[in-house]
Amino acid sequence: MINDFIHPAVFYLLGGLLIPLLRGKVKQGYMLLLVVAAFLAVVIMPQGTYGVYEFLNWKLTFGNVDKLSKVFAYIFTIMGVIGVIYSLHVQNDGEHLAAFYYVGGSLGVTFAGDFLTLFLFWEIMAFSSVFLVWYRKIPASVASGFRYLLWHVAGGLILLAGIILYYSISGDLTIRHLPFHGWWPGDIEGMALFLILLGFIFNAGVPPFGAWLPDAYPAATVTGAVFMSAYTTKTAVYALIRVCAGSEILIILGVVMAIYGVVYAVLENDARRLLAYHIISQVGYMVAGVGLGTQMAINGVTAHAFCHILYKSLLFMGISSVLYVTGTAKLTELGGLYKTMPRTMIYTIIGGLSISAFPLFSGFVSKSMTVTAFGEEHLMWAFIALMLASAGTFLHTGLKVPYFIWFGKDRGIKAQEPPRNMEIAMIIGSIFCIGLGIFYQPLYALLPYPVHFAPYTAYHTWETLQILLFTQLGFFLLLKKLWCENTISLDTDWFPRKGAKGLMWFSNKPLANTETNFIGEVYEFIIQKPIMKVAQLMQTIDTVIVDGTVHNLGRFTIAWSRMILLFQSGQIHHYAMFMTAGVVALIVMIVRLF
Amino acid sequence: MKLVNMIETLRTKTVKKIAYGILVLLVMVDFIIPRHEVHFFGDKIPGFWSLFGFSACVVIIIVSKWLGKNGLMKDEDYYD
Amino acid sequence: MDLSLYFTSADLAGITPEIILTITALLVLTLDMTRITRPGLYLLVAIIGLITAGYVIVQSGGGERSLFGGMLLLNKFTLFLDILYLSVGLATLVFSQGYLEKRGGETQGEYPALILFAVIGMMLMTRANDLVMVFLGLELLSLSLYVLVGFLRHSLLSNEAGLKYLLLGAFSTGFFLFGATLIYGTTGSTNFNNIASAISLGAILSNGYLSLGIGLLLIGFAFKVALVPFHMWSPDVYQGAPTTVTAFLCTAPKAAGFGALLKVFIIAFPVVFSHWENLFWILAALTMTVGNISALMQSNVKRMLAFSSISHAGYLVLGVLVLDSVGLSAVLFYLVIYSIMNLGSFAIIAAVEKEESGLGLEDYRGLATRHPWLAAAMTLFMISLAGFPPTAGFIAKYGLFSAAVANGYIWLVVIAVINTLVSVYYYIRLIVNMYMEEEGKALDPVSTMPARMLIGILAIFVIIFGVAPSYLLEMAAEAGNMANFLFSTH
Amino acid sequence: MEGILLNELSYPVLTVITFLPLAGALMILLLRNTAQIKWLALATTIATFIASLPVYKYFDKTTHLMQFVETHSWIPVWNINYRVGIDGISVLFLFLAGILSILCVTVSWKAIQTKTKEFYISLLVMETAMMGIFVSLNVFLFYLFWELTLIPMFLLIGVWGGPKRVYAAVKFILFMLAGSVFMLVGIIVLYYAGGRTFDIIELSKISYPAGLQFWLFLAFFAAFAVKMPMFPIHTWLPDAHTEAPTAGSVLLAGILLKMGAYGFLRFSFPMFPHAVQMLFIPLLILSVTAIIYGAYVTLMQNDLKRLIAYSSVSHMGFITLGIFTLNQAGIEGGILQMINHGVITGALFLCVGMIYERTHSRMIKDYGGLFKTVPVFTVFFAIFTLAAIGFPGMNAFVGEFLIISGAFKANMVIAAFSILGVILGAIYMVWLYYRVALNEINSTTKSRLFDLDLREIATLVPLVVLVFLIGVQPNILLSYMHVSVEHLLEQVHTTVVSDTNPLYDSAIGIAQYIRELFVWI
Repeated sequence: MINDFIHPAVFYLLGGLLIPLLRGKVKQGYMLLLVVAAFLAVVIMPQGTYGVYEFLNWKLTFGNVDKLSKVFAYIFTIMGVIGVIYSLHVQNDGEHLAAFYYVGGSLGVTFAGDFLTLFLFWEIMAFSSVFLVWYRKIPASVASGFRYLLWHVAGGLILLAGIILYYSISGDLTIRHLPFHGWWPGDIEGMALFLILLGFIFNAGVPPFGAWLPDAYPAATVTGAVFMSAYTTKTAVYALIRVCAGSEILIILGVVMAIYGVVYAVLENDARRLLAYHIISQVGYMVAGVGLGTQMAINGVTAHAFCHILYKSLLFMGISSVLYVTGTAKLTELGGLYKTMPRTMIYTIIGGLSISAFPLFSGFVSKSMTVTAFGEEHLMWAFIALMLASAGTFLHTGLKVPYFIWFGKDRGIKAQEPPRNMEIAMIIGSIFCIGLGIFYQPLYALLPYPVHFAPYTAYHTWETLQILLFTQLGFFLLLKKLWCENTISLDTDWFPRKGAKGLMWFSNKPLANTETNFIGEVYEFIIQKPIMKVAQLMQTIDTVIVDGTVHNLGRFTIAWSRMILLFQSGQIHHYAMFMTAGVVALIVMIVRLF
Repeated sequence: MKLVNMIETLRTKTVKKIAYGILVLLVMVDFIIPRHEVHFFGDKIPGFWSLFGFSACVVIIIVSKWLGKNGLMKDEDYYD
Repeated sequence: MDLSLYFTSADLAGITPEIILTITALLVLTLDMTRITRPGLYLLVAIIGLITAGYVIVQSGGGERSLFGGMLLLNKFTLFLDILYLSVGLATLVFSQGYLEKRGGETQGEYPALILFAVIGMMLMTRANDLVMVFLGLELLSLSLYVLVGFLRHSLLSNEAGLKYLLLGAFSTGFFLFGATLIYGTTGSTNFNNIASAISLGAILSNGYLSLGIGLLLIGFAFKVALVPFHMWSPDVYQGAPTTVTAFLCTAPKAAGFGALLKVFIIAFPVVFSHWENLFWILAALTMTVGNISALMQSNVKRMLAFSSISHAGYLVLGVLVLDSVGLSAVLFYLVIYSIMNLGSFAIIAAVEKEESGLGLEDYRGLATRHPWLAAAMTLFMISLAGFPPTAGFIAKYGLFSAAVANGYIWLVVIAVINTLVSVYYYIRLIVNMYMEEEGKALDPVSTMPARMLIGILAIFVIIFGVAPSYLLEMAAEAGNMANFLFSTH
Repeated sequence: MEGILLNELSYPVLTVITFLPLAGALMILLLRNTAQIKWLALATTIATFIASLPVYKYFDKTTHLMQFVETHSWIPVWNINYRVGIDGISVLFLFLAGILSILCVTVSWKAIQTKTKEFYISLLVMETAMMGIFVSLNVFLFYLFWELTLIPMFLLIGVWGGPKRVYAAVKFILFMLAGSVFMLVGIIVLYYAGGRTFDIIELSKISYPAGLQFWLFLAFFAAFAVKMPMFPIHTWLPDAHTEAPTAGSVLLAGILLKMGAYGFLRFSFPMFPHAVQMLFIPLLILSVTAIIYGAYVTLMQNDLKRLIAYSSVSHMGFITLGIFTLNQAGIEGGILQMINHGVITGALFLCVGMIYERTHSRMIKDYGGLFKTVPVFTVFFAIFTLAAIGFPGMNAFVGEFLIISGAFKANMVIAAFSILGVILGAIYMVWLYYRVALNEINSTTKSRLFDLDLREIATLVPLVVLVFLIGVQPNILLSYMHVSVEHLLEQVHTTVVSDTNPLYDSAIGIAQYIRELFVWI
C-alpha cells in the first residue's frame, strides 16, 4: 500500500528546513519530533518499490524497500535520534541543518533504487557533512574540511563516471548486484564496475583513499563527529553490499584496513583520531565480509554495521563530551578524570567493551558472526588477521583510551559531567550496546538472510574471553611501554626547537613520507600543490601568450601606422617625389605588361 | 560521591590479584571446554587463544612502536 | 550665320541644367557686386538654382542621348551622378551658412558661385563622351576647388593647402593631358566610341603607346580620387581647407572622378580593360590598406576622416575592378552613401569647430553629455563609416564585396574586410572620446537651424538606407545598366 | 512553400517580440524623466516576454519544421526576404532572452545613475538584436542582428563599465568583428554557392562540394568561435565580463556567448555536415582543452567577476563538447546547458553586481563571512554556486550529465578528461564560496554591507525557480528540442565522410584520425 511508505528522508530534508525559524525549547521539541517520526516511518514501512518518478528518459526510484535497505534505515534513524538528542544543546542552526541533511542523504542512499538517485543523495551527504567540519571554525578544521570535500567530490565523480560508463554500455540505471571480479579492469564493462567500486570505497575509507577519515573527524565539531562516525562509511558499506558483494579484491582491502587502523591507533595521541582509525579498522571487517559475500558474511556485516554505529557513536559521544568539557582530546593532556566525570567513563567503557566484542556486549554478537564466516570459508589468514585486529581493538579503545583519559597521570583538570542531553544520549547508546549483546534475536531477525548462527556457544565465548583478557594482561605489563608515548610525543613537541634538521631527517624516512601522504598531505602534495602550480602556469600562459599575442598584434599595426605616417611629411616636394615614383612604377609595369 | 569511591576500590591490589586468578582460571577451563566448531589447528590446542591474545597485544605494541620510532610519529603542528 | 551647323536645339535642351547653374552663378556674383551684405541671400539664390537644375535633370528622364556630335552622352548613369552632385552642392551650401563667418572668412558671393562652377565641372566630367570634354570638366572643377580650398584668406593652413592642391593638381593634370594625347595619337580620336571601335577593330598605331596613354590617364584620375600613391595631397588639403569645403571636396569630386573613370573604361576601353585588372587589384589593396593604417594614429579628426576617405576610395576600386552592371551600381550606391556619411560627419565637425582649424579627438570628450543628439548623430555616422549594420554603410560595403566575390576576387575581399576591421578602431576611438572619457574642455557648437536640420536628415538617411535600401538600390541598378548596354554594343 | 508552418496566431508574434523592445527604445528617446524611462523600459521588457508566451504554448513539439514563420519581401534586388521563424533549437533562447532582459532592467534600477536614457536604449536595442538572431531565417537578416548586438554592448561596457572599461570595450568589439567579418565573406560566398539566396531553409537543403564546405565552415567558425568563446580566442571575455556593468555581464554570459553555439547548430551542422564530420574530433579536443584550461585559470583569479568570467570559458567548453559529440544526448545536453549556463552565470553575475553596488569592490580578499553579515544574499549565492558545480537536482547537473554521457559515446578519452574539468569546477566554486561566504568576517567591507532588498530578491527568485525546475523536470525544456535535434542529426549524418566510422575510441584513434584529416585537407 503506497500510503504506508513515507520516505524518512523527507522529515530530515524538508522538515529540517524549518529548524532555523524556531527557537529554544520549541526547536528542540520539533527536532526530536522529526527524528522520531522518521524512525516510525521506517517501522511502518512495508517492503516493495515506491516513489518511482520519470526523469529525462529514466525511471528514478526513491523508495526501494527490502530487508537490507530496511535494516540500515532502522539503524540510521535510531542513530539520528541519538545524535540529535546529543546535539540538542547546540545553538548554531547551520550545524543542525547540516546534520539533518547529512542523515537525510544517507537515508536517501539507503532507499535509492537507481544509480542516479543514489548519486544525488551521495553528493548531498558529502556537501552537508563538510559543514559539520567547517562549523568547528578553527583554521585546522577549515583546511581539513576542504581536503574532506575534495576527497568526496573526487570519489563522487569517479562514481559518476562509473555510472555513466555503465549506463552507456547497458542503458540501464537500476541498482543491481554488479560484483567486480579480478584485480584490474580488463574491458570497458570491467572499467565501469571498477569505477563504481572505487567510488564506493572512497567513502568506505579504504586506504589509501581513506585518508580523509582520520583527518576530518577529529577536526569536526563536538557533535558533528558523532554524526560523521555513523553515516558516511556505513552508507558506503551498504552500497558495497548492494552492488559489489563478492568482489574478491575487497577481502584483501578489508583485512589490510583492519590491521592498518589498529597499527596507527597505537601511535595516536588525539583520542578522536584514535577512534577514527578504529572506524577504519572496524569498517575493514565489514569490507572484508562484503568481499567474502556469503549469506553469513552479509548477515554478519549488516549486523556489525548496525552495532558498530551504536557503539562507535557511543565512544565518540564519550570522548566528545570530554572534549566539550575540557577542551582537548589529547591523551597526553588528559588523565585522572575518573574523579570528575565517572559516568561518562562508564559509558565510554561500555562502548569500548562493545567494540572489542566482549561477550554480553553488542560487538560480540555481530563481529563474531563476520569472523566466523571467514572461518567457515577456511580463509585462515584473514581469520587470524581479524582476530589479531580485534585484540588490538580492545587494547586501544577498551583499555588505552579509558586508561589515559580517566586514570593515567592525574593532570588535575577542572571538569564535570557533560550537559544532560548529552548524557541521555549516551545512556540510550549504552542501553542499546548492552541490550543487543544480550537480546540479539530481534537484530538477527532484521538481517537480510535467515541466520544460522548462535553467538553464545561455550567455546566461542571462551576463546573471546581468553583473547581479550590476556590482551589486558599484556596491556598492563607493557603499560610502561605505552607510557613512553607521552614522552615521545613530548619529544616531538620540542623537535622544532631542536631545529628543522631533525624534522627533515624524520620526514625523509620513506615511512614518514607514506604516512604523511596518507593523511592531510595527500591534499598538500598530490592535489593542491600540482593544481596550483598548473593553475599558475596556465594563468601565465593566458596573460603572456594568449593575451600577449593580441596586444603585440595591435602594437605591430600601430608601429606600422607610425612608420607610414613618416611619408606624410607635409613637404610638397616629397609628395611630388612619391607621385613620380608611382608614375615610374606604373610605366615599368606597363612596359612589363606589354 | 559513591561512583568514584567504587572505582577507587576497584584499583586496589586485591582486585588485581583476583584478576590474575581469573586469568589462570580461564586457561584451566580451556582444557575441558567442548570443541565442536573447529576451524583450524589452533582450536585444538588448549590455551591457544590466551597465548594468541597476549602475543597479539605484545606484537602490536612492539611493531607499532618500532614503526613509530622510525618516523611515523610527528609533533602535532607538523602540518602547520 | 547658322548656328545649327554647330549645334541643334536638342543639344541646348540637353545642357539646360549647366546653363541654369551658370546663370545662377553669374547672378550670385552680380548680387555680390551690388554690395548686398546678406550672405543668406546668395545661398538662397544658389540653392534655388541647384534645385531648378535638379528638377530639369529629373524631368529629362535620363534617356540615352548623345549631344554635340557625341561630345556629351547622357543616360541614367549620368543622371544619377548629376543628382548626386547637385544634392552634395546643396548640402554643402546649406551648412556653409554661418560657418565661414565663424572662421573669419568674410563671405562674398564667390563662395556659392565657385561651388556652382565646381558642380557644373563635375556634371560635364561624367556627361562627357570625349577625352577633351572630360578634361574641360576636370579643369573647371579643379580650378574652382583650388580657390575654395584656400578660401580662408587669413588662415595659413588654408592657403598652404590651396597651394599644395594647385601644384600637385597641375602635376596630375599634366599626366592626364599627356595620356589623352597618346591615346589620340594611337587611335586617331578622342571620342570614346571611336576609340573603342578603333581598338576593337585593331586599327591602332601601337599597343604600347595606347597602354601608356591609358596608364597616364589613370594617374590623372587616381590623383583626383586620391588612390595610393597619388593620395599624398589629400590629408593636408582636407585638413587645411575650410571644413565645409572639405566635406564637398571629399564627396562630390570623388564621385565625379570615379564616374568619369568608369565611363572612360566602360565606353572607350572595354576590350583592353582585362589587361588592367591586376593593376586595379593592386591599387585597391594598396589604397585601402595604406589609408586605414595611416588613419589609425591620427589625433586630428578632420585628418583622420581624410585618411578614412582614402581607404573608402580603395573599397570603391573593388567596384571599378568588377566593371559590370552589378559593380557599377554598387559603386554608385556606395558613392551616395559615402557622401551622406561624410557630409554628415563634416557638418558636425564644422558645427563644433572653433577658430584654430581642426579639433583633436580629446576635444570631443564629454560631447555626449552636453549635446547628446549631436553625439548620437556623430556616432551614427561613424558606425556607418565603419560599416556596421543596420546602417547604410553596411549595405553599401556589402554591395561592393558581393559584386567582387561574384567575380572571384575573394582574396581582395578578405583584404578589404580585414581593413574594415582595422578601420573600426579609429572610428570608435571618436565614440570612445565622446562617450567614455571624462569631460574635456567645453565645446560650444555653433550651428544654424538649417545646418542642424541637415544633420538630422542625413542621420535619418543613414538609417533608412540601412534598413530599407531597395529604392535607392533599384535606381543604382538602373544607372548601372549602362555597362550592359554598352558592352552589348561592342 | 513546403517545409514551414506559417504563423497561425492572431498577430505576427515573432516580429512583435523582436521589434517591441526597439519601439520601446524609440519611445524612451523622447522621454526626459529618469523614472519614466525606467518604468517604460521595464514595461517594454515585460510586455515582450508576455507577447512571447503564446509561442511556447502553441509550439508544435512534434515537428522539426520552422514554425510561426512570417515572410515579407525586403530587398528584392538582392533577393533578400524578411523571414522569421523558430524551431526546437531556437525557441528556448527566446525564453531565456526574454527573462534575462527583464532582470537586467530591474538589477540596473539603482546601479545606473549616469546617461540613464542611453543605457536603457542600449539595453532594449540589445534585446531586439538578441531576439532577432534567434528568429532569423535569412542569413542576411541574421548577420544584421548579429552585428547589431555589438554597438549597444560596446556602449554598455564602455560607458557604464568599470575602471578599465574602454580597453575592455574596444577589445570586445575588435574581437567580435575579427570573427564576424570572415563570416560576412563566408555568407557572400554561400549566397552564390547556394544559388543566390539567403534563405536558411533553402541553403540547408543544398549539399555543397566538400572543399567549399571546409572553407565555409572555417569562415563561419571564425565568428562563432570568437563569440563562444573557444580556446584560445577567449581573451576578450574576462575583460569584457569584468568591466561591464551587471546588466552587461548578464547579457554577455546569458545570450551573447550562446549565439556562437546556436550558429553552429543553425548553420554549420545542416549546411556543412561534411566539414563538421571531418573536424569534430579536433573540435572536441579543443573543447576539452577549453574546459580544463579555463578551470585552471579560474583557480588563479582574485577578482569575483573575472573568476566567474573564466569559469564561463570552462562551461562553454562543455557546451561545445556536447554539441560536437554529434549524438542526441550530447547535443540536447549542449542546448540545455546553454540555457543553464545562461541562468546560473547570469545569476552569479547578478549576485556579484548586487554586492558590488554596496561595497564597490570586486576583490575576493575584501569579502568573507558574508553568511553572517548578509544571510539572505548568501543563501542565493550558495544555491547558484552549487548549481554551477553541477549539483544533482539542479539544472547544470542534467546538462553536464547528458553532455558527458554523450561524450562517452563519442570518445572515451576526451570524455574522461572532461570529468577532470568537473572536478576542477567543483574546486574553484567551493573555494570561491568559502572565501566569500564562510571564512571570518572581513572588516573592510562589513560596514557597507546590508542585505538584499525586495527588488533584488525578486530579481533572483525567478532564476532560483528555473535552477530547480530544470533540475528536477528537464523534460519541460528537452521536449521542445527532441524532434529538431533528431532532424539535425539526420542532416549531419546523411553525408558519410569515409568508410571508417567517425567514432574514435582511443588516443591512437585520434592520432590516426588527425593524420587522415590533414591528408584530406
